[in-house]
Amino acid sequence: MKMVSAIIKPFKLDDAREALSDIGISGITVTEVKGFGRQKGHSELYRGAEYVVDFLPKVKLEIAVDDALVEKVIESIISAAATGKIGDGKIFVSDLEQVVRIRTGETGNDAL
Amino acid sequence: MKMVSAIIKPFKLDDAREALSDIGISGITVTEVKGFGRQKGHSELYRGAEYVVDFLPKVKLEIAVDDALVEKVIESIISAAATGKIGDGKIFVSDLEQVVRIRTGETGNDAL
Amino acid sequence: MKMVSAIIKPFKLDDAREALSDIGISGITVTEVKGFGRQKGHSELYRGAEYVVDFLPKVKLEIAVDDALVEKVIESIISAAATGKIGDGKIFVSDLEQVVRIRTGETGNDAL
Amino acid sequence: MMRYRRKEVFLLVVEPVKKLQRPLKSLLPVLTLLILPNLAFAEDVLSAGDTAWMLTATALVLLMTIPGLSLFYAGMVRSKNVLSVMMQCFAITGMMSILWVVYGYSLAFSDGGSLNSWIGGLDNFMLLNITVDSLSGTIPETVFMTFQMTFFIITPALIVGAFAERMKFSAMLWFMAIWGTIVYLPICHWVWGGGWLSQLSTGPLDFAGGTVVHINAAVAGLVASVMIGPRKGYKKVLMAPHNLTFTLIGAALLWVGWFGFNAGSELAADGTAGMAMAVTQIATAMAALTWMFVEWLKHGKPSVLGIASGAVGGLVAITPASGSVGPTGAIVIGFAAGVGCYWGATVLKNKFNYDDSLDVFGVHGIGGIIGALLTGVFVSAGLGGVGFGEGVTMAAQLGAQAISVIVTLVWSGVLSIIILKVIDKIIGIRVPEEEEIEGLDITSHDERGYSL
Amino acid sequence: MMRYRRKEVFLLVVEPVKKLQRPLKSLLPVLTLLILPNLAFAEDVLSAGDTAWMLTATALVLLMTIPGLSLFYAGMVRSKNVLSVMMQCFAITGMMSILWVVYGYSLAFSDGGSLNSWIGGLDNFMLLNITVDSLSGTIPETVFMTFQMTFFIITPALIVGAFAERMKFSAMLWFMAIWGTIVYLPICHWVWGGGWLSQLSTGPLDFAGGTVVHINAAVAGLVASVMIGPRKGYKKVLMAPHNLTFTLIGAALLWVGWFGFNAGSELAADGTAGMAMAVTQIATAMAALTWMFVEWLKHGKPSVLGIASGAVGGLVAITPASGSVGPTGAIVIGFAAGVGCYWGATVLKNKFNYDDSLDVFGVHGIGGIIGALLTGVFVSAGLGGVGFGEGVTMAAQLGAQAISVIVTLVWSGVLSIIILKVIDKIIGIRVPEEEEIEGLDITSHDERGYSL
Amino acid sequence: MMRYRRKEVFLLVVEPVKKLQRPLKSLLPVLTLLILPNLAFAEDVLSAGDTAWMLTATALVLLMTIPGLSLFYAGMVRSKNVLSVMMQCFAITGMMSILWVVYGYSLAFSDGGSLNSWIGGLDNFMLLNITVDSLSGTIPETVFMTFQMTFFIITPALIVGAFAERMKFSAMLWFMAIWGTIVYLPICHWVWGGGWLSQLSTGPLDFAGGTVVHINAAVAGLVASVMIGPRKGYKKVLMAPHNLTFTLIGAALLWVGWFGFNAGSELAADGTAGMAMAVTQIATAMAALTWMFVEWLKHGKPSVLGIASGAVGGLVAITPASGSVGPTGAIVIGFAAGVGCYWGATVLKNKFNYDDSLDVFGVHGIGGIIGALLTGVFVSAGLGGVGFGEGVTMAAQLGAQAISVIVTLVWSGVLSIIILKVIDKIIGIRVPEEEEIEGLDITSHDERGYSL
Ligand SMILES: Nc1ncnc2c1ncn2[C@@H]1O[C@H](COP(=O)(O)OP(=O)(O)O)[C@@H](O)[C@H]1O
Ligand SMILES: Nc1ncnc2c1ncn2[C@@H]1O[C@H](COP(=O)(O)OP(=O)(O)O)[C@@H](O)[C@H]1O
Ligand SMILES: Nc1ncnc2c1ncn2[C@@H]1O[C@H](COP(=O)(O)OP(=O)(O)O)[C@@H](O)[C@H]1O
Repeated sequence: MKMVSAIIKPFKLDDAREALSDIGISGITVTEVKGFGRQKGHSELYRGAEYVVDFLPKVKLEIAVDDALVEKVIESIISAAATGKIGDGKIFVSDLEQVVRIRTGETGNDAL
Repeated sequence: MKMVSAIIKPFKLDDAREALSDIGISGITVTEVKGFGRQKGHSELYRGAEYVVDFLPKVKLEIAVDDALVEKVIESIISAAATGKIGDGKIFVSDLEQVVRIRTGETGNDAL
Repeated sequence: MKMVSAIIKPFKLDDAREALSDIGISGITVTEVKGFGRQKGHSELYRGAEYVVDFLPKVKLEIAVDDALVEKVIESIISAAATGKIGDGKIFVSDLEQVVRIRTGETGNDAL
Repeated sequence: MMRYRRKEVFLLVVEPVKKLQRPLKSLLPVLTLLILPNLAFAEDVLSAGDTAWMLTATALVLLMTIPGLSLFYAGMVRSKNVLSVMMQCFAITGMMSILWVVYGYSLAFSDGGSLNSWIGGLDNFMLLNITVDSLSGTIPETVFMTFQMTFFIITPALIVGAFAERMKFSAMLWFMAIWGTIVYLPICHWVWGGGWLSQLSTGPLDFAGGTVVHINAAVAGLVASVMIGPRKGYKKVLMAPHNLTFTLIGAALLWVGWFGFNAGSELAADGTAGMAMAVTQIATAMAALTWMFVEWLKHGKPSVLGIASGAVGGLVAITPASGSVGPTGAIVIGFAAGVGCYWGATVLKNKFNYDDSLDVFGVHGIGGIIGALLTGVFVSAGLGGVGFGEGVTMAAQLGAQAISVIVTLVWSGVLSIIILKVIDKIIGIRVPEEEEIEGLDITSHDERGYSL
Repeated sequence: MMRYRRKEVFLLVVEPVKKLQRPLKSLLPVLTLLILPNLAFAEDVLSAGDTAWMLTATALVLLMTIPGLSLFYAGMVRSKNVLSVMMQCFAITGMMSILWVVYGYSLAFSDGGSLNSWIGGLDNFMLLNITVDSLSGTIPETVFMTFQMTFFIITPALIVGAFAERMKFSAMLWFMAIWGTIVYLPICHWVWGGGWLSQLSTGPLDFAGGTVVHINAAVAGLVASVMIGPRKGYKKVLMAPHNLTFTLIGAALLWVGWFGFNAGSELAADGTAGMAMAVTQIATAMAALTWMFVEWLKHGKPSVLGIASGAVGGLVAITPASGSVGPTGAIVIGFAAGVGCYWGATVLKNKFNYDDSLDVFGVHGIGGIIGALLTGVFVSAGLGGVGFGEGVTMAAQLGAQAISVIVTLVWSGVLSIIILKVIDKIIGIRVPEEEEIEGLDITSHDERGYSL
Repeated sequence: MMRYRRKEVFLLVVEPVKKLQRPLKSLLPVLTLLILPNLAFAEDVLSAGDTAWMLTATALVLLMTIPGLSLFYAGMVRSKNVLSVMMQCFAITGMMSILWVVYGYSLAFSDGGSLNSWIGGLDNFMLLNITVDSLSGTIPETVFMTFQMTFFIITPALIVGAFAERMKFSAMLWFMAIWGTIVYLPICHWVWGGGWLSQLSTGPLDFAGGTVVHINAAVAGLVASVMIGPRKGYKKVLMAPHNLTFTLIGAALLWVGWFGFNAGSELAADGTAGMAMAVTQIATAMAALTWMFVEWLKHGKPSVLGIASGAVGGLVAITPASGSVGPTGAIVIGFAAGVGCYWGATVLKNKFNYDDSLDVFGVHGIGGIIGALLTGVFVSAGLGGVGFGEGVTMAAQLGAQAISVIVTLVWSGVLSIIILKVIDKIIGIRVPEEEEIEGLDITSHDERGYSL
């Protein structure tokens, strides 16, 4: 099994989730994160003091999937979350050795 | 070493932490996350507009442990966090290549 | 490629980011987390009821890097984030199988 | 309410006698002879009691806009736009105050000479001729002027809710300045400043501003929300209120401040002010409960947003009625407002599919119309009100109420369309799509609401 | 405070003279002869000054409940229940207002005929017989009625804190409606409406509602918290206030609004009102500081929750005393309240192990009892108060105070138990466990407090 | 404003006549002969109307500090320090109230005998000799005393903003207690209590406290911010306001409450109070707009923090002028304050590089100085003001204004340095570095602001 982590723009979350549903993914864990990258942040101005805020709000999706599904998941995330503008984000894939469903104790693909 | 990540229900956090203490785990990193899964969300109603909110608040525990401890950690999380109701969450295990304690520079098991 | 995750003290975030910039790292994803560890939490007092709050605010940095850079990244995080006091945090390194840039579909080191 | 500053000799004679009656009621038979020769030349006399109340009432109406309305609205938008609505309310407060000083008060309340049926004059341009000693009835004219100013502030501020989360800040300022000038000032003059509506044989009753303030603002809001178009993602993405604690506190402050609005419109601390406060409390309570129970019945749960909206609906509906009706009228008006505004915000809007973000029309428009019409019913002495004017029937009064409603709807509606069209041509009324997505706080004001 | 509407001829004669004295004090020797014949037949005369103050005071007391108390309480619960407590305060405001109009005012303040020692009558059912011109003393009866209504609102709202985070919303409404009717209205009538407590040879002093409002609510809260049982996880999981900024702002608004509560209870803008405001300020300041320093001494740090709680305790304790004591009394009462309420909220509760979520009994019960008793001491002229009644000793007065405390404790305590038992039988008083865990905002109201 | 309690026979005679004029204006010619013999022996007479207003004004000024200023400041600090500033404001409210009762009022307003040019006496120590019936002009002395108390509260509370996020709580309390005693009380006595400044041949005009309150606090704040040193990370790390919604609501409550501050300083509900309210509204609106537009021009976007700061700057600047100038003066003063305070907060501070965390000097200092000086100009009858005193030229008046400004700057500045030095020696004025990093909420008060 693999863990696919995607950092995307917050307002694309709904689209991404729908796209993943469409390919049969029902489990996702979402985290609000801040991203530093090529995309420039905004500046905030408080009584003449200008702060360049270079972190940007992003969301991270984590999806544990069977190896066979990784490519489909990546594609569907890209199709949903890409705007073509800088800052669209990244997808990271890493190996998962074990998955357990807490409720039942099931493991492996059954637990997804 | 392994990284054990567990997504559990927020009100089980204290129980889980205690259970982990009991087996000698002293370091945990906790993140507030939102989960999509089989468990259905609630609906919110604002001036006649009903929104089905299908993300649910969850917490993610990340515990870096020596390989030998992985099973015990999984068991103790299950025992603490399982309610038997849908949405209890998952445990993910992946490999950790390296751990460093920032304060001392110690690495590997010493750093845990 | 590797994923370097560092749990550090929040007020060290700026220093760490600058240190990473200095060695050419431009992409970082930051998450606010709570840490349990050796460092003791504070106590809060509400109408005579004292709560020992043993989670502490920390930030997690995630940096995907080429294998060759891992050591430099670890060093620069240590140099920026270490205060020598308990609770400085940990660095975890794990393997990344794949990285994709959503905007362009580039993969691997090109995507970083 | 008689807001027209009394200038005729007749009133000058009658007024002091009326006021004198209070401390001197029982002295009158004895003293009348002594007093009368003097009174014939007397000016209005200041009442410290009335002045005390009107100073307070003015502060209370300001409390309605900032912080009340700001919080009420701020809580309902998404967190990325929270500052933008508060900023709009605050900037409107500043701008309308200055316009009022420069020409607003004069055009609304000074004598317009031959044009007086339509608009006031420029005698009080820059508040000229208003001194520390000027009186308006029994209170200093400065107090009357400032009290009325707070109405000129809150009316445009109400409109903000209709186009929240997408209007350009500069366009908003231009719109409010122009709308205030060519829509509000004339209507205010017609109803309270001695203009044509107040001179009809059966004059419409609008004690504290059901038409001038609420219907007026609501139509402008409706027009603006339609012309600007719905928010991006409307009906597709979650646009839940980001902070209902603010909305409830805002509603609470509106409720408290509204005592100044309604009971203050009597311009005196007397029995009518007392009854105005009582019926305001009653109608508001009733409307809040009604919305709550209707929602509970229809959706299974009572909600904070519902009860707060109901309260505001009740406040709106009792506004025109507050000097004319009694407790029974207040209960019925509150009930009707609860049902009506609920319908306005949940059914009507969905049927016509406009995006009146915070239901300005659903609450202030529907509530205002219900209140204006029912005033014509419950003013009846038989129903506990103060009674119709000499020789006026309920039908005639209802007709007058309907006229004032329709006039306001048309005048405000048509002119709002024109103003917005012009502004849109020249500078555009809507922010670019990316700015709407990122949120107006950062893009229009370089600030964020919260960094908790 | 004399809240009983004066109807006897004697008073009708005296009152106008008293009021006339103000503007005419120095005229009196000269004019008395001229005036007296008229006065013999005179009715009460409206004072614009008194009316101005009472309109304001009414607004201030409403400010205490919404937004004040709502914020104070809202900040102390966990974030998943923030809306539920605010909703409860708001719904109570609506419901009690209507009950007051329908029968509350009448049962509390109208003449109960042969039953008058126990309860008022139905002359003012639906506010019948109250017109724009009705007076109560020197103010419109509508104002008196609305002012008293705000007391009928805040008293049940105070109870909410005791069972916060676990009571069923519907059961809460039923409880408040019944409790208000069979507990509050009689006690209010006994103390302020001419009932038996006010007719004792040595009547208990309760200027602004130490017993009627605070002890009354506190006992009901204590009973409810015990009968409903502790919150799930009580004393095991962290139940820290989720937003102390709200709690402090709520306390601040309570403080400001309490001027209307206490100084308004004089029903006039005079020296007694002035002194009531002064001692309110003094006692509150003293109690806030005292709690702060006690906590600092005992726990090493002064806290926001502590100083805010102390302030509220001081406000409670000075309430019954505010028309009777002087600055010295206020300082001592404030000090005693600071210490006493601290003990009530931190020691007493833990000893008996009930879960009075927001310390309604610890603050309002203990504070109310301290205030009621010390009023009997510091009313003494020797201690700066206005002095005991003709022939009354301190012991006698203390006895009267104790009687009123005990009567309230017993009456409210026993009836609260019965009411809750009945409601629990019929619809249940507590939400199901899963709803409590998920939080009442979502489960009872389908809403979330914040989406920041 | 004449705050000095009138005790001379002359005033005792004149005052009642003036007040009597209101209800009896037209009776006077007839009645004068009858009245005069009595008046010669008359005392002050209570006016219910004036009292009603002053009770309200007192509540409004308390509203300024808690919750107004607390929220205004709280929103501007970082979230880890939000409780600490609110706690400071609240604790100051408690402490200054008690000090005022014990000796403050007496030293400021009672007769100091041979020392009266410098300081009052101890006749009212512990409020001795103030009873329910004591009058101060036409209002109860208790009301005058409490009204003045709220000024003694807000002045030190303003200082808090200058050293926010780093001062030790205990040191803060000591500083405020001593500063209030040796800095505020004398200046207050000099200006309002009959001291030397008020006895100059051309007395400085300070209607509501531009020098006594604002400049005074601002200098102390400036001194404190310099002596304590900048916050750790100042100008390097992001110190953005953590909750601008609070700041805006705080500014709104300050605005509303300031009506009590300025119009209340007339101590009566009359034409001057009315004009004071009007010019307050006008200057504030103008200053808010001015800051907004200046920022818009210079930085491309108008901001919430900017408009709120501008409003407060306008409120400060109109304070000394509010009883003397007319609408034109208000507009100019508002404009000057908008520009000046903007410059103070954004340019001046950066030039001298001190860390006045929340710009107490930039807003209250600069605004106060602008207001004090321009009062000397716009009091001119030709410019719409009430006119200069008999034989006073604009130059002379400006001189007097300058003197009062300089005296305040020097007195407050020098003494603040000394007080802080002493406290620093004995207990230290700054928290340890780790506590500053972790935040004062947890480290000084064992609490957290939010757990959302
Ligand atoms: N090397 C990296 N490691 C971890 N996260 C990264 C890395 N590079 C980028 N990111 C994340 O991806 C987001 C988008 O990256 P950015 O460089 O701004 O644009 P793009 O994805 O178009 O290349 C960043 O805000 C950050 O959260
Ligand atoms: N494939 C997955 N990848 C990542 N997280 C998942 C996945 N499936 C479930 N989760 C997480 O686990 C939580 C619980 O899953 P759910 O399907 O609701 O119930 P259960 O754990 O009982 O099967 C979800 O809310 C989500 O956060
Ligand atoms: N085994 C672990 N797994 C995951 N996170 C850990 C682990 N041990 C420590 N941490 C994280 O590192 C932080 C610092 O650890 P702590 O033991 O307090 O101090 P130190 O880093 O100096 O050893 C913790 O707050 C926690 O977030």
